[in-house]
Amino acid sequence: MNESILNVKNLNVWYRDFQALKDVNIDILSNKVTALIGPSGCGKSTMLRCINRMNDLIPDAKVHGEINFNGENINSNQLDPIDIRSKIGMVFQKPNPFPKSIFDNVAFGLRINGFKGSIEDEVEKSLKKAALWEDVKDRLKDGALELSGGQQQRLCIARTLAVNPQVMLMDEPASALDPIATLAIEELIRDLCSEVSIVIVTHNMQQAARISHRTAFFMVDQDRCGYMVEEGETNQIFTDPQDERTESYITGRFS
Amino acid sequence: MNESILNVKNLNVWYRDFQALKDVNIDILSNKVTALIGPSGCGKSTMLRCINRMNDLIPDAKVHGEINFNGENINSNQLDPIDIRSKIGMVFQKPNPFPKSIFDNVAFGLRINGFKGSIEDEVEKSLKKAALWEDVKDRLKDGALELSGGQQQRLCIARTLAVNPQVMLMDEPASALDPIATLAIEELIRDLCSEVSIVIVTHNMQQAARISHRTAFFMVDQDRCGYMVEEGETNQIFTDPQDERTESYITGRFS
Amino acid sequence: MIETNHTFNRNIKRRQNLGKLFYVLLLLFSLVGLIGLSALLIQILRDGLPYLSTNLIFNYPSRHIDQAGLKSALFGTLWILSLTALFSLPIGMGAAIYLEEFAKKNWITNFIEINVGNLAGVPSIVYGLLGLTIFVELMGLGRVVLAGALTMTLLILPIIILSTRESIKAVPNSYREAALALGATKWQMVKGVVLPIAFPGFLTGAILAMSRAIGESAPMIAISALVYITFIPSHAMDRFTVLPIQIFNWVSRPQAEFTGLAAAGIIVLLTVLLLMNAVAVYFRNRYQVKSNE
Amino acid sequence: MPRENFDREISAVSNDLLILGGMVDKAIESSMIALKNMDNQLAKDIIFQDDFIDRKQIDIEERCNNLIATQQPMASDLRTLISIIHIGVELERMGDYAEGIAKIAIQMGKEGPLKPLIDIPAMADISRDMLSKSLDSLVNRDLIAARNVLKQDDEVDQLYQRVFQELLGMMNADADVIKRATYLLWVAHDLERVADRATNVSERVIYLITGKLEN
Amino acid sequence: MPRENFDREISAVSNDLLILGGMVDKAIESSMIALKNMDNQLAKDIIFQDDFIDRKQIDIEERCNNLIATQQPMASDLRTLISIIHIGVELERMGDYAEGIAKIAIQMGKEGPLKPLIDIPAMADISRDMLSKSLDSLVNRDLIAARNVLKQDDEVDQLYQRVFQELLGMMNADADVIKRATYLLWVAHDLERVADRATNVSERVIYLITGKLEN
Amino acid sequence: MPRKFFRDIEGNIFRGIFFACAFLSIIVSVVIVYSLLSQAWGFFSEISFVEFFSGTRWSPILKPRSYGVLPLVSGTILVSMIAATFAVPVGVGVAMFLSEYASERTRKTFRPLLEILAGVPTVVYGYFALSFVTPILEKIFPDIMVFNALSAGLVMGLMIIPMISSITEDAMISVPKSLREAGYALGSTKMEVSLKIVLPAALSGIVAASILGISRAIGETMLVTIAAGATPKMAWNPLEGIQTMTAFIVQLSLGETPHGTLEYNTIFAVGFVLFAMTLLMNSLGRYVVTRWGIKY
Ligand SMILES: Nc1ncnc2c1ncn2[C@@H]1O[C@H](COP(=O)(O)OP(=O)(O)OP(=O)(O)O)[C@@H](O)[C@H]1O
Ligand SMILES: Nc1ncnc2c1ncn2[C@@H]1O[C@H](COP(=O)(O)OP(=O)(O)OP(=O)(O)O)[C@@H](O)[C@H]1O
Ligand SMILES: [Mg+2]
Ligand SMILES: [Mg+2]
Ligand SMILES: O=P([O-])([O-])[O-]
Repeated sequence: MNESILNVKNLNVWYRDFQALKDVNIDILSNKVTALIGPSGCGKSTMLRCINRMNDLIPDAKVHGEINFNGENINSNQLDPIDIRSKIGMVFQKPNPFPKSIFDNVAFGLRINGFKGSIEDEVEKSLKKAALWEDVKDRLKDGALELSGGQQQRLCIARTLAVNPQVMLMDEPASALDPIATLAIEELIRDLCSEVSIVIVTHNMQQAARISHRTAFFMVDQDRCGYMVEEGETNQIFTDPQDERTESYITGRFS
Repeated sequence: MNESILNVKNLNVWYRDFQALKDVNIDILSNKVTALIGPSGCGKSTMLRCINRMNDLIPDAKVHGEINFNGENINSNQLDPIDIRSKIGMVFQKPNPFPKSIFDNVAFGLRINGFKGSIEDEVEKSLKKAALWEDVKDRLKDGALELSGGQQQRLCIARTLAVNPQVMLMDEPASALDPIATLAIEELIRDLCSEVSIVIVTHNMQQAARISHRTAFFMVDQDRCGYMVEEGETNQIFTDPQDERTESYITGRFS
Repeated sequence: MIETNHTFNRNIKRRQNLGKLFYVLLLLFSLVGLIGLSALLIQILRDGLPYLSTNLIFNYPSRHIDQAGLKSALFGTLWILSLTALFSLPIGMGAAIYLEEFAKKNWITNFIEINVGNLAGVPSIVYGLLGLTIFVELMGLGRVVLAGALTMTLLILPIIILSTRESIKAVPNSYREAALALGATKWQMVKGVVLPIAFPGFLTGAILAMSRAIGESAPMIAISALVYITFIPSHAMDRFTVLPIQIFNWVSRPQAEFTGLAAAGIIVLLTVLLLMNAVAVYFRNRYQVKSNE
Repeated sequence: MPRENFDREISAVSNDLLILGGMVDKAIESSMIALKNMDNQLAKDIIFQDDFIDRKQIDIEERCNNLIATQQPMASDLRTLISIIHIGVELERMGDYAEGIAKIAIQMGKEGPLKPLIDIPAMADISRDMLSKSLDSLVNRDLIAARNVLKQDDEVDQLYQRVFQELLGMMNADADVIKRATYLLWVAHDLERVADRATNVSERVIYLITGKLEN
Repeated sequence: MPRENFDREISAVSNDLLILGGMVDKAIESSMIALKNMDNQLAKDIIFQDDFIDRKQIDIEERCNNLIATQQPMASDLRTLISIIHIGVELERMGDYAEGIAKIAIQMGKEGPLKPLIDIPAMADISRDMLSKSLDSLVNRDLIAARNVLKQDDEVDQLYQRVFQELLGMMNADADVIKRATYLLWVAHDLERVADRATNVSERVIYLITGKLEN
Repeated sequence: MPRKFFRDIEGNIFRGIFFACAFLSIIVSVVIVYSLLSQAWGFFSEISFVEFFSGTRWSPILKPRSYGVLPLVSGTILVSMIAATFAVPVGVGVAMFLSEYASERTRKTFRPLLEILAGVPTVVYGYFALSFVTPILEKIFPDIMVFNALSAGLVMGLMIIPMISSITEDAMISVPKSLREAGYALGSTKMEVSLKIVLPAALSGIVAASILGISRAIGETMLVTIAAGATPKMAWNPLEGIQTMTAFIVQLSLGETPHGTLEYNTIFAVGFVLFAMTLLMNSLGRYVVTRWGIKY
């Protein structure tokens, strides 16, 4: 079970002259939830966006190092980012369904990726996986923006699942939701990891503690450059971290 | 010590036909921190905005019931809302310093309230109370927007303190801040309650638990109308609530 | 585990190439505007530069090409401009403040708002007809500077109201709430917080509205008709002409030389306009308040 | 239903606590048989098994700690976890007493039995009954059942007094039996402690249900 | 410095734990004096005081529960609080043993002393030493000191064996002393338990420092 | 409390003044309608509605007189349609280029340039049409007239491109970045994001921009007066000269027609039709924005 699906080696990221991430080495295990935690600006989002080449969209960003995925280096120029992104999906902080119908939201990814087969069936399957089917099955043609925040976020998850990614990246996916919707999303994430490997960024340490199998803690040095302090089993990190900095961060004594 | 500064009796609030709050009865103790918690839309903000008559600004809002403050009913038409608001200050969710200098931000309230005395001294005093003086004493003339989020929120608190309110209402004052700034604000709130009575709305139950002396739990009924379920010592509410609904909310089993 | 009934035909190469084609198309479209603008400027400069002289600026209109100038039009424009600014800015600002800050949400406010929107879309020539009926005839002012300025005021008032409202709207509501929560009255709030923040935006809006006023000719034609004015208006009740009318006059002449003169006049007009726009851009960049958004 | 995962883990660890209870109960039962039958092998077995009990308790406590650290439990969830930790400790100690009895059984084996055991097995029965009832009251969140266990402790105390007097009398009458009588005294004492621990378990159950700590 | 308030509360409750330790220590000391001097009044006092110990323990545990519920402690904070709860329980039980000794002192008062007490006060001294050392190791987060306490427990066990043999011998020699000797046996047993509890405290301290539960 | 008294007085005075300012706009509207109708009244008391709205010949000054407004309306529509056909696709394309493809810097320089285009006085466009575009068109269509609808329409299109592109660009920019990211994260190419996510989301803005652009074209005066001619006719041939409503009003204003005559009053009748048409278009545009606009 413990084989890794992503293997990050000596990842360094710059925005123009500013180094945002330094020498990150981490293995992302398959079918596990990996949480990235750390203070604001430590490069969690940057790390996530490297993994599916979303950083290509930022002209100033420069990424060095290897991210191996299925034995290929994501950062090599041989690979097409469009291809990578359809295999490594992403869910964002604020629910961002397209202003289309619920159905079209999920179908979008299928269509652009040239899905062969019954789009209806596939949409239904994805919505079921995202635990949204029961809520929306009678109103697939309604606008997605009419859903509640929590439902919207589940729709975004369904939309990502439809493309059948192997990895799902989530950048603070519940921070815009109320506590109840948050808990529902957390349960969903736990359930989904039989389907996909999940990497989640969260500011909420308790959330990381609740839902993840493994946790990586990031910090910034005096130059505001982010680096990874420690990574391990979530239980270990939250009950007996090896590094003092982790300890002081998770006990709220970081300054 | 346990005398109450605000006494709310049978408060009912409507927005047009929609009843947002029903029969709220609560005593706010002086020099204590009272936290209002509850699911989204249960009327916490509404409650807060009743207390300093900010609801006057919403044309559709209708407020019934008594809110006694220093023996007078805030809702009676004899009292001037302008006057009430300078005695019952408010701090908002997102830090909102005026785009003026740090000094002018704090001086604003003094000036409009016709403060007689040394404005410089008063500004300094307020900044000290808000634990911001050391950060800004050398750059009082700089723009307030150059401060960090946490500093901005402390500036907003200083600005409110300058008017010398007896009660300070805070609507999710830390939800826009990062965890570290949040902890700093929390400490500040605890320290301030020797000066003012504080009512704070928060979505974060742990935050309520950490900083408040008393906690009131609100819920919505099937008509989406908010009401207060229970109110009491914070320790009691979070370790042994009397009401089942409180229990299921704080243990995250609310659905 | 991972179902394999997913069959995708991603065809990435083809989609990427299509994208490149699309990009080229958009680039071409964007150049149309630029090409049009440069063609316009080049044409005018080519035609007009030879006729640009001090005569042009310091002489009155004349049938003789070498003596013709636009002194009266230039000063007429200045007269109209100053009077229009004097009338329209305070009124426009006041109306905008009322609508944004004081108006209660009721039918009359609603009506005023819709109305202002519509007025902004009314063709300028219709304002000319209005000025003609009301100021020139009904009020008996005659075809004078004052009538022109009042007409122009009505024409740009909706524009000023709309742009001022935009700049007031751009002031985040949180500032208002903060001020009120400190015990400020509504007027204290408007004066102390909203207006200072909105002012730069208001200023740019005002300048852009005034540049519109410079270029408008149709209503002025309706008001003042096309006449030879060989004097500078000395008071508000003098007759007048303005730059665009003078240019129109020259354009309408059959002789090619007058066309050149028109181009030179256009150069003068555009120069004034560009200057005003530059000032507006300066204000926009200099005083744009960074809010927290 | 939210917090499924958490609920699942709480019930898993509760379950393990009951398994631990079963192990301890078995150990006490066996210790009595070993004592009665002078069964050296069985006694050694009990001593060997105690290690599993210890490890199970540590496992339970660690899992509760993890849940507390990672799941932010509040109110009854927190009381449940804290109670499980405490009850685990009590059970583990009961296991220690069973081990102690087994050790005595081995020692006594060399000396031969003193007299047919009557009151001591009765004590053991009641203690085991208390143990199982207290655990039942935990499972059922049954306040009345938990309070009843407290009353049973008095019975055990009375039996203990009787055994104590009787053995003292025997020692007085016959100096030869002093050593063996003393062994039995320890056994009785240990059983009294077991009952006491079962009482503690019940007290924790009461706390869990009412939220009030009593003593 | 963030979390001042929380830190303040943790150190307040730690302090109260030390106070509780002091109270228990005092109770053990007094129980020995009562025993030695057959001081009925002092013994009654100890029994009366035990109520305060119980209440203090409940207070400490409740405060820790509140802090866990309301402050989301993690890692070492959480271990500290859980350890404080556990140590509080251990201390309270030690208090119970002191109370038990006081009760025996009252009973023995009617019978007169058996012989000058030597080994038993020695046991008491070592146990108290273990108690204070384990609490010191808690305060100083001193792993070595905590481990040393574990070794002292063996000394107590040896003394206990000696007392046991000696008293058994006396009972064998003179049937009249059986009752009084048995009382002293209980006292020795209780002190052994106290030492055992002190060991438990040290184990908790070790857990607190290392994050590992041992048994 | 005297302080409260004074502070309230000050507030109330300003409030009253500001209200008067706002109310002025209603007066202006009333006055517009009044000034148009009062004089058009004189016109319609002599010429029937039916003749005015169904007649196909417009000759109010030269005999034989005829008062069918349709030629003016058709001229107006012809020019506006030419402008829209040219400006809408180009404007939307420009907007998409700026909002989706251009760098921040390009956008920052491009937009003011386009705004200059929007701020150029209309006489200048008239001049440009007449002296630059028409000669070029002559080379392509040798039989084109000097004053023609095509040249005016194209330049009019050029004139409203900035208006269309900037409203469209605003609509596109206000499509949240998060939607684009969502698209990319699903494996879309840039074109797919632009066409399938941004364009539909900004559709209401595009429709509104087009309607408002056309409305502007209908009301535009000097350009058509200078470049499109003064020959009212029901022809749909863009190579011929036509006359628009606005151009007619100018033509008559410039003449020496005495006040109060029927000829003079025609400009108010035509003005009223013009007013009604633009009012309709503007209301439609606003309706589209409020009714179909997507709130994020
Ligand atoms: N596009 C960008 N250009 C320049 N700097 C950037 C850019 N994006 C991020 N940064 C900088 O890189 C650093 C890491 O940013 P990142 O967004 O990855 O942090 P984060 O850990 O996700 O923080 P947060 O918790 O606030 O989301 C920050 O200092 C940030 O200012
Ligand atoms: N101005 C308003 N007009 C109409 N309804 C309103 C208005 N403000 C709030 N409401 C409604 O009143 C109810 C209570 O709103 P309120 O903002 O007080 O909730 P809240 O508890 O503060 O929620 P949250 O935690 O999301 O801030 C909600 O159903 C909301 O939709
Ligand atoms: Mg981030
Ligand atoms: Mg709220
Ligand atoms: O440790 P005890 O079981 O004797 O309390």
